[in-house]
Formats: sequence, structure tokens, C-alpha cells
Amino acid sequence: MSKIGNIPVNAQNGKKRTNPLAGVFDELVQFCQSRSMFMLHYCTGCGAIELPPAMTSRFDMERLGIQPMVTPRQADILLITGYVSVKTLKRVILTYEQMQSPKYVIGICSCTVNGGMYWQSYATAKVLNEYLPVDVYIAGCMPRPEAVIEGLRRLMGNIENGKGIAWKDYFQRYDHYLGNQQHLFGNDWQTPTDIIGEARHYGLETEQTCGEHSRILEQHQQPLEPYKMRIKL
Amino acid sequence: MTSVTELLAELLLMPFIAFVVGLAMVLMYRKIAARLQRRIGPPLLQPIYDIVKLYGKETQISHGLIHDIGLVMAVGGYVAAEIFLPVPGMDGIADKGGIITLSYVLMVPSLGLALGVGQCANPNGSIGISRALTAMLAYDIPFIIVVFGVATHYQSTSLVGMIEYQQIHQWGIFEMPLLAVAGLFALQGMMGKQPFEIYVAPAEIATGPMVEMSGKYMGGLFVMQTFQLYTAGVLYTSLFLGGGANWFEFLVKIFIVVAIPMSVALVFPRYRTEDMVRIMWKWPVMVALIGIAFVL
Amino acid sequence: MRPENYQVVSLPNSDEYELFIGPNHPGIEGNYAFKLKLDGDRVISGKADAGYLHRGFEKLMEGRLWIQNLAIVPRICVPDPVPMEVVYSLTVEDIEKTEVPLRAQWIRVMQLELSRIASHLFTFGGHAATTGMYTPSYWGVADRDLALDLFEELTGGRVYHIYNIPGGVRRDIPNGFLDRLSDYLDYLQTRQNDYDNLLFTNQVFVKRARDIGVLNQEQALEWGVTGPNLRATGLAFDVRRDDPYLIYEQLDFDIPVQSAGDCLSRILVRRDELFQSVRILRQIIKHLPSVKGPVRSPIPNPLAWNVAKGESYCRVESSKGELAYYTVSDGGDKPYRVHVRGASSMHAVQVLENMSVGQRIEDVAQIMFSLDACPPEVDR
Amino acid sequence: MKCDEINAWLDALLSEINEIEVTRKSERRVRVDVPASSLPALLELLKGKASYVHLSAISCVDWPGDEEFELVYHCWSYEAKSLLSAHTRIPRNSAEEFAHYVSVYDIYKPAAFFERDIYEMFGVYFESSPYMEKFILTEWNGPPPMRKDFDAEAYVNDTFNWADYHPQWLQDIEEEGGGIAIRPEDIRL
Repeated sequence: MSKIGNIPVNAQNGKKRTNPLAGVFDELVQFCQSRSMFMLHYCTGCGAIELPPAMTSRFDMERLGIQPMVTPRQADILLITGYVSVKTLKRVILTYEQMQSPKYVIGICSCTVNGGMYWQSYATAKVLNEYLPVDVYIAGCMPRPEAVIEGLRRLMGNIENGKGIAWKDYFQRYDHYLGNQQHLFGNDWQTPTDIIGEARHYGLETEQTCGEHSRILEQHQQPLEPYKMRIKL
Repeated sequence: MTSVTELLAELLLMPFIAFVVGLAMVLMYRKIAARLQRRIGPPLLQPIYDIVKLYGKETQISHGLIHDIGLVMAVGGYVAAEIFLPVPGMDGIADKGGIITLSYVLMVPSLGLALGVGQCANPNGSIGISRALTAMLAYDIPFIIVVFGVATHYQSTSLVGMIEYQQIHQWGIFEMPLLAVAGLFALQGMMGKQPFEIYVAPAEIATGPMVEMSGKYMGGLFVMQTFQLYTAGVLYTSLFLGGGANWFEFLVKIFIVVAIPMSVALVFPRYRTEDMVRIMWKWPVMVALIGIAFVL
Repeated sequence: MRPENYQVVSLPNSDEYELFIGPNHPGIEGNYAFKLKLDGDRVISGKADAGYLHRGFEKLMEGRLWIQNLAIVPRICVPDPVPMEVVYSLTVEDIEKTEVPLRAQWIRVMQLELSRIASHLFTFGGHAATTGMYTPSYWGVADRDLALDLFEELTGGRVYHIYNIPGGVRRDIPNGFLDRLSDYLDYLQTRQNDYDNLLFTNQVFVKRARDIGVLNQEQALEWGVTGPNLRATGLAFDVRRDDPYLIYEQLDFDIPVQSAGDCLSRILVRRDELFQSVRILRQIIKHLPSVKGPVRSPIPNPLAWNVAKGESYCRVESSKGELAYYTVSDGGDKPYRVHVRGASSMHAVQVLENMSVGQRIEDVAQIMFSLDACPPEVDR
Repeated sequence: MKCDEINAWLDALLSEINEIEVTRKSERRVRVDVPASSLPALLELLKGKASYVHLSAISCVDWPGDEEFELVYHCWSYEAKSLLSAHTRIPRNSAEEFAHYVSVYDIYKPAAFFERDIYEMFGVYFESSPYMEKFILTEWNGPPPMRKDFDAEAYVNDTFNWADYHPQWLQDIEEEGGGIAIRPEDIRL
């Protein structure tokens, strides 16, 4: 596992807090997190067609502090707008693992809940929270912009109350998620992110972080080299 | 002769003021955009929320030492620029530096960003930064010509001296209208707004330099943006609008100055890189040279 | 595709690098990927990568009843769903030899044109956003939303309206609907000036879009380009006029044509088409009250409806181009085979791959949006 | 009338090819049944001499009962304003080994997309088609899914899990004898 820990992670959680104002500061950060949400600009399915109305003039999500961001590094929220085909699901998981915690997943449309109208389809994954920890589901086919905003507001409330912690579940029960991913993608599935290393770093490792599935991962894992750019002189 | 403690206080206070005013400018930009796009826009404290949130992220991915240093240079360059910009009641070291120093200091952020982004090894970032440097090259030519003309006209390279001159005589914009117009072009390029927003370009290169930035690095860029807007506004005000006799006048002037490029930005697409260079080296340079001819 | 772009650019390997546009990228339309091989910022080759939206529609349809399929066909093209319903109904009617009542045909055309307006408004914003101008996308989506409101009133669904069924439409139009439609058209025409000033005659935009992604008529025919993209090359072909369906023969409308075949002429064709749709809708508002009669012909119990044996190939003009369904029935209660010829299946794959060669990286996104490619139609 | 001329010419042209069966379905729709061996020649004649320059689509239909694939080439003529559907049948193999046919890419460029699609979905290999590789189904390892003998429902039940949703209110209703008691197949007439 340690071979792929090329990207250093500087977490603040590991340190012991001695500052008496730490609690106040945490609350301030939580409040700001709930008021400023950058959502990833990734349209995974047909529900994405209701995001432009929700973002633009008529419903204007920016008045709630929600704005689209371009790369996973910058974003807080991953909106899964509709069915995820197996091919997309791989990219979604890669994207999710590249995002910076705290990160949140919202499943929009019925298809993310239980397959929706594509329950017969051989190409779409059915239950999203088997593969990723989902904070909020917004059901409907497709949910209206009002419903999308309502779901986002609920997420904002959760974050403000300190309940938006589904991302920790991904570290705590990584073996479970990895097992489901391997069931779908085959045993040689791997991502360039060192989840177990990060979990240790954050102090979020539990007995369910590693297990039989992560052992399979270790067997198949190719050591990843950081990508170097060649500079032409 | 100001005492050392007073000077130190000014050096601390001036960047802080710049940050606060810059935040208000960011908010103003987003509000103008919202109004033009027929919507409400963000709440009043939105820029602060964004920055606090970004600094409060749990994961902070760094791409090595150079990445960190580059970001520090980018923000620090602007912080250093702020103390060369006189504001009402505070001159900082503006009378010692003058505008030549300032125009050198203003290049540091772009170079720092180039260093930091180059470390990310993301092709989008590299393309973005090469475009940013090209853009800098493009707007610096008219900018330098304008600065040269202005300095010739006022017979001074000190911003403090220029402001004093303008407050006694007349605003620079009335004495050198052509240079002021060329300066507006350079200002648009300096602020990186459409039609010269070539290096962010989300649809082309996924926000270019910011593509790998996350957490506090992204927050650093947001802070940099506030300084950038403030610097552009104050510089133009000092050169052409006579600075500010008091804070109210000063703030009104810099907000108006910044609002013009912002409003223009919202109704234009961006040029291609070579078009930007061509246009920057053609019209503003031509106008500025004619302006200089009048000044000389 | 300018002629010089056909030449293979030979460059040493070390200068080339790969860049992914998509699937998670604001410069890509929907969930789609485009892999570029670049030298500097010049594209050496592009490779489309589809399948992110693949749901296996054609297989799904084989497993569902004829009437159930109506619920899933609009999902094939999300921004412009009405042509999907209509063309599926047309194939079933063609196989069954069902006569569609005249009033239903008028109502269908009304929906088709309204859907075209909504889709084009969406495209303008997308195209402008790839060049860095975001205001038209805010305006366009907000104006499109008003069309969706009309759809909601007519059908009960904002985006997917499952309103057309084989044999007609589900129910008649609500009282006063035509007045509200007329108001909306008036509003759109008042906005025409704003859009023209902001986007279509904006000098920077014109400079940005002119002579980019040039597709001449010969190449367009060779690569099977259809719809507005073909009309932008100068060929006045429109399925509505040349292979008429429903009541398009009775309507009076022009086919806007541009000759340059670049990004600018493609968006201008769409702009003109939008106002032609307004013109068609005005005629419908005038004529529809005088067309009396039922809005659907009786069909057997839809849950046990064995459509006659046969096959049919029907096409309509969607906002993206020529949209066709090939439906085969073996006399059972489910389709034996439905093949969807997505309108942008050519544009998003082969045409885009060919056109991107030799272009600059800043124009790739613009070319894709100017072709108005709709990835779900490719993936199905 | 120009259209009529071209149509008459077309009829003469089609009579040149052996074992061809022309059905005129309506004013603008022509169905042609042609043996697999002479289809490329037919398409070449259509494009070169009868102005059918636009290949609208290639559809494939699986007929496992006849052990055959039916390929339908839909060509459109901008001048004659008529759509010609050329039907041909090729032998069908098992899913493991591909059926083979020739590509018409050298006649119609758009064919490449449709041929690749059929290759993925049905497992028909088109000789000399430029892109005979996975495109949409790159992550798919099973048999070609559009074949009739691939049972999607069984595959789905094997591969995917379902979310359990049996809330208290539904259980209450079921205790009273309600709930989802009538399945769709029970109400089929």
C-alpha cells in the first residue's frame, strides 16, 4: 500500500488541539462549509438537464452559495445526476477519491436509488450507496429544480449540524465499498488514490477499513509512479 | 518624517485594507454578474465564506515544496505591491518605491503562479500558465508605455507625487485622455477578465492554473484575486483619477474603476491567445503612443 | 476542416502529449470524452470516447410492451425529447396503419416546434459559454424554462412529457393554452434584439467563431452530416420539407441556410431556425382552433396490444438533425427490434474527430458545441 | 418531373442486379431485398449512379430462428427524395465466434459508426471496416448484448444488488391484505 503514497497528505486532524477557541473555530468552519458549496461540474446522466435551470437565472443557486466548480480538486459536492453506467461509475469513483474531504455525494433521480426505470439494463449500476457513501438522495424522474435545491438545503443543514459525515464512512468501511466495486469491475480494480493510507492519516481507520477485499487489492496493485512532465528545452 | 512604529503599522494595515476592499470588489463582481444575468446573486459575506471554507478543508494536497513557494510568491507579490500603493492618509513606502518598482513587483505573482502550477504536472495547468505569461507579456507593453507617458507628464515616478500633482492641478484623465484609454485596456488585461480572460478558460483548459489547486491553495488564489482587483483599481485611480482626498472619495473611485472592466467582461467572450496579443499590441499601444506624443 | 488540415502533421514524438477533454470537463457536452493528442496547443488527432451514458435502450425496449416504451424513449435525447416520442409513435402507426386524427397531428407539430425552440435556446448558451461568455447561457436557460412551463401545463412533465402515444396524443390542449403560447412567442420576439446584440452580432464572438471548424458541403455529405449543421454548409435540406411527415406540408416556413459552414454559420442557422419555429407556431395558433375532432384514434387495450407484423423506418427533423427509428414487429406485444439512429451519432463521433484535427485547443470545445452533439443519442 | 425520371432510372438500374426484389412501399419509401453477395455492388450503383449519397443508418436485426442476421441499409437521395432500404441476410454464428460480412466504408463513410455499433452489439465482424474495436462497451466483457439469446434480466439479477425498501407503512398495508398485490402480468387480457 505504501508504494502509492506519492501524494503527501497534510491533515490537520491528527494534531491534538490545545487551543480553547478550537471549538468556536470548528463551528465557524462548519458554518462556512454549509454556506459555500462548490459542486463538481460533472453531468453523469439525464438529471443534469435540470441543473442549468437550478443554477441560472430562474432558481439561482448562487444565492445559497452554491456554485459549479470545474475540477474534482476544487469541489465539495459530487452530484450524481441520474443513472450511472458501469463505465461512468469507474470515473465517478476516481473523481470522488480525488476530491478533498470533507466531501459530499448527492444522488439525484430515482435511478441512483434503486436503478429506476433502467432496472433491466445490463449497463447501469443500480444502488449508488453500495459504491460510494451518499449524503442525500433526491428522488424523482427527474426532480424539479426546486427539489434539487431542497435537497441541497437539507445537505447544508446537515453540514451545519455536523451530520454531514458520510465521507468518513468511506474511510471507515472502505473494505465494504471496495468489495462492491470489485464485484462489479473485477478483481484487478484499483484507483491511484491510497485510501487506506489516508484513513490512517486521519485516524479514521477501523477494523472494517482493511479486510479480504483490500487484500485482493494489494495483490493486484501496480505501483503507481507520479506523472512527470517533460520540459522541452 | 514618520516614525518606525507608524510605518510598521501602515505596512500591516495596508494589505489588510486591500484584502477587505478586495473582498467587497469580488462581491461586487458577482453581484454585477447576477444583475446582468437577471438573478439575485450571492449573499453579502459569500467571498469570506468561500475563503474560510477553503482554508478549513481537511485534506490539503500539496504537490511539493515548489508548489507551496509558488503560491506564497503569488500572494506575497501582491501583498508587497499593496504597500507601494498610497491610500488616503497612508503612504507606506510608496514615496520610496515609485511606480517602476511597482510594475516589477506586479510581475512576481504571475511568475510565482507559474512556478507553483508547473509543479502540479497537469497539462491543463501548464497550458494555462503559458497563456497567463503570454497575457502578461501582452498587457505589459501598453501598461509600460502608459506608465512611461504618465511619469513623463508628471515629471515624477512616485505615485505620491503624481497624486499630489493631480490634486493641485487637474486629474490625469483630463490631461492625458488617450493614455487613460490605453490604460483601461491594460487594466482589463491585468484583471484577467473577458475578452482577455485567456488563462482561466474553463471550457478549454479547465480553469488552467487553478486546475490542481485545492483547499488552502485554492483559498490562496481567491485571496490573490481580491488583491489583484484592489491593485488594479488603486493603480488606475492614482495614475489618472487623482487618488483620493478622503476615504469616501477614494473608495468610490476605485469601485467605479473596477466596475467598468467587470461590466465589460460580462458581455464579451474571450479572445484567442494570439488575437489578444495582436489586439493588445495594436490598439492600446497605438493609442498610448499617440498619447505620449501629446505629452512630450 | 480546412484543406490544409488533411495533411498529416509529422512531428517528433517528444513534443506530443495527450489531453483528456471529458468526461468531467466543462468544455464537453454531457457525459462524453474526447481524447486529444496535442503538439503545443495544436490538435494532432482526436478520439471520441462514448459509452458513459449507455443504458442499452434498444435491449430495454425489446423487454417492454409497446406502450411502456413510450416512457423511456424521451430519455434518449434529454434536451430535445419530443421528436423521440413522435418518431416512435410514427413507426408504430406506420406498422399498424393507424390513421392519426388531424387535430392530433397539429398538436404534435406544435410540441415539436416548441421543443426545437427550447433545445436551440439551450444550445446558444452552451456555445457562448465555451467561448467564455456566460450571460447568454443564463438568459437562454431562463427563457427555455418558460417553454418548459408551457410543456408542463400541456403534458404534466417539465422535461419528459410522454404525451404522444401511437394513434395521437394523450389529451387535448388545456383551455387558454394557445393564448399563453402566443404570449411566450411575443416575449421571445422581444428578446430577439437582446440576443442579437449580445451574441450573434457581438464582434468578439464573431471573430472567435468565424472560420473555425469549417465543414464544406462536400465533406458534410460525405460524412453524413444532417440537420442545421448540413444547412450551414449551404444545402437547403430539411426532413420537414423534403420528406414531410405529419402536417408540415400545409405549413409555410423557410429553411434558413448559411454558406460558410463554420461555427458562426451553424449558430446563425439555429438562430434563424428558432424564429422559423416561432413562425410555424403562430400558424398553428391560428389554425388549431378550426381543426376539430378527436385527438387520438382508438387503440386496443395497450397492455395486450399485439402490433401487426411488419417493419418501418421513420425519420423526423429534430433540433440536432435527422432522427430515425427502425422498428420491427413480429406480431408480439413487444417490439422485436428498435434501432435508434440518433441525430448526433455522426456529428459527435466521426465528424468531430475529423474536424478537430489541426485545430487549436481553444476551439475544440466550441466546435463540439457548435455541432450541437448530444452524447446520449450516441450511446443510447 | 425530375423525381420520376430518377425513379424510373432506378428501376432500370435495379433490374441489372440478379435476385433482387423491389417493393415500393409508398411514394418515398422503397424496400429492396438483395442477397448478401450483391449488396455492396448495389450500394455502389445507388451512390454512384442514382444519387443515393446519404447513408441514413445501418440496422441489424437478429433472427435466431432462421440462424440469420438481417442487415438493413437505409439510403436517402437528396435529389429523388426517396429512401431506399436494402435488406440482406447473413448467416448467424454463435456468440463466441463473430459473424462476418464486408464493410461498405469505402462507399459510405458514415458506415464506420454503424458497423462498429453492430460489431459491439451483435458481434458481426465487418471486413476492412476501419474501427473494429470496442467503443461504447469498453468495460463490457460479456457476449454481444443485443443478441436475442442474451438475457439481460437474468444478467442483471445475477450481477447487481437491489436496495431493500420495505418500510413500516407498506408492511402495515400488507398485513391488512393490501400492498402490491396485483402484478402486471395478472391484469394482462
